[in-house]
Amino acid sequence: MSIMVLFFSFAADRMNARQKLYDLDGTMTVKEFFEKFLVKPLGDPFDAWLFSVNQEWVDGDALLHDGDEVAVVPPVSGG
Amino acid sequence: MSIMVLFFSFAADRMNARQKLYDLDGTMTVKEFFEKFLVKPLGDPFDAWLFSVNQEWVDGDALLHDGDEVAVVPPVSGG
Amino acid sequence: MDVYQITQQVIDPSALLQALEDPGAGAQVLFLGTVRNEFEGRASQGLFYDVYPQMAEAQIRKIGEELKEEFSVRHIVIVHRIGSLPVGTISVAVAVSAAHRDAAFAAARAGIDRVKERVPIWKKEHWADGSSAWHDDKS
Amino acid sequence: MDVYQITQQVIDPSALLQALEDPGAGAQVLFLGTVRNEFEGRASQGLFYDVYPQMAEAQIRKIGEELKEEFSVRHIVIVHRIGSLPVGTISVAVAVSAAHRDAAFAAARAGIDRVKERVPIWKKEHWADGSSAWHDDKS
Repeated sequence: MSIMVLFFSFAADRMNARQKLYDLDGTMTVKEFFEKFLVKPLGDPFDAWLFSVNQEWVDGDALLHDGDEVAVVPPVSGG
Repeated sequence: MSIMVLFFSFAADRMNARQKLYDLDGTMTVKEFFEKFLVKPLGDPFDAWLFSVNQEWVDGDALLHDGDEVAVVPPVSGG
Repeated sequence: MDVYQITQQVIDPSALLQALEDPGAGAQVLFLGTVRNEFEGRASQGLFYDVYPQMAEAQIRKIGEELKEEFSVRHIVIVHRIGSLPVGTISVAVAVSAAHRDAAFAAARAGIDRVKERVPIWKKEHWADGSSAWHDDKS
Repeated sequence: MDVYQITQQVIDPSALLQALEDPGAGAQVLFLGTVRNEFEGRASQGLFYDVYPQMAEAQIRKIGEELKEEFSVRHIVIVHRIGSLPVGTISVAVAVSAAHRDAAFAAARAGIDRVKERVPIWKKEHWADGSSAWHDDKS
């Protein structure tokens, strides 16, 4: 299965990318995915980020499915 | 001494006047003035009205002076 | 720039917002009161506003000065229109700019509350059936 | 009419207030967020707003629907501008019409609070000294 992961703000800067496609061996949670693929390049631990799946905010135990659009982003600061 | 008394809204309707000059024998309070000259033509008791002297809200024990501009009006309802 | 006005002219929200402009302001709150098509369930075609003009101007200026003392605000606009106004017309505007939104919301809310309590303006309802009556007249 | 929009265009408060018009509305509250000339005491020349566009539009629409359920309001406008905005520019507008002012103030306040909590938009400060930095970036 594969998921498209989007990055914004300084998450995009640290990844040097606005989006990346990841191939996963099997289903996993958002937190498991983060720890396996993202904690190193992003540099800050899980609690420093927000996560959405298919444009809804989720927490770490949300399960990922083939074709999901995931965003891994800093706290929002609009306004 | 004389005072100019202004009426607005249904106070003006009941007085058939927007303003009237009153000659007073001597100094008196707003409440004394109201009871002597206005309770009858206005029809409602003292507590039904608001009073200002020289464009500041006052209560019934404010003293009247020669040349004062007094307003006797219903509760305000702007907005 | 602060604006305190009793007027017979149309209230233009854009002009009021321009008066509030300030490079240090992050938050503007504008309250507009408009004439409704009903009051307590009875259909209305509009309102007539009577005013004690000099006292009303003095009172809105005083309310503005109080808001400046009590809240961290930059600029204040309080404008009340008088005369006969049909349904939908803006009758009153209270607008505030501030660095942050807490102060802007609190000051705008306090502003309109005090206008309604203390500014000598009275409403006569023009009912849809052609009759009319002053608000608060129990006779 | 309700309006929910993420835009790169100038936000025009008059157009937003027109969208709110309703003969049953006696109260309109408009909140405008503008770009400030400083942040935490440091001089700034403006902000760049990054956005996750489809999600941001979905979130502001959802906030509008929540406000309609929770408060007695007639119409709701939520618009957020993105891109590079100089000091003084309107970046966000939340506007509400209602029969009465309690509901209009409460809904407008809840609206901007939720926009700032949940809409995926991020600010980069362009400091007056020429450097720039994302908000909340502690690295």
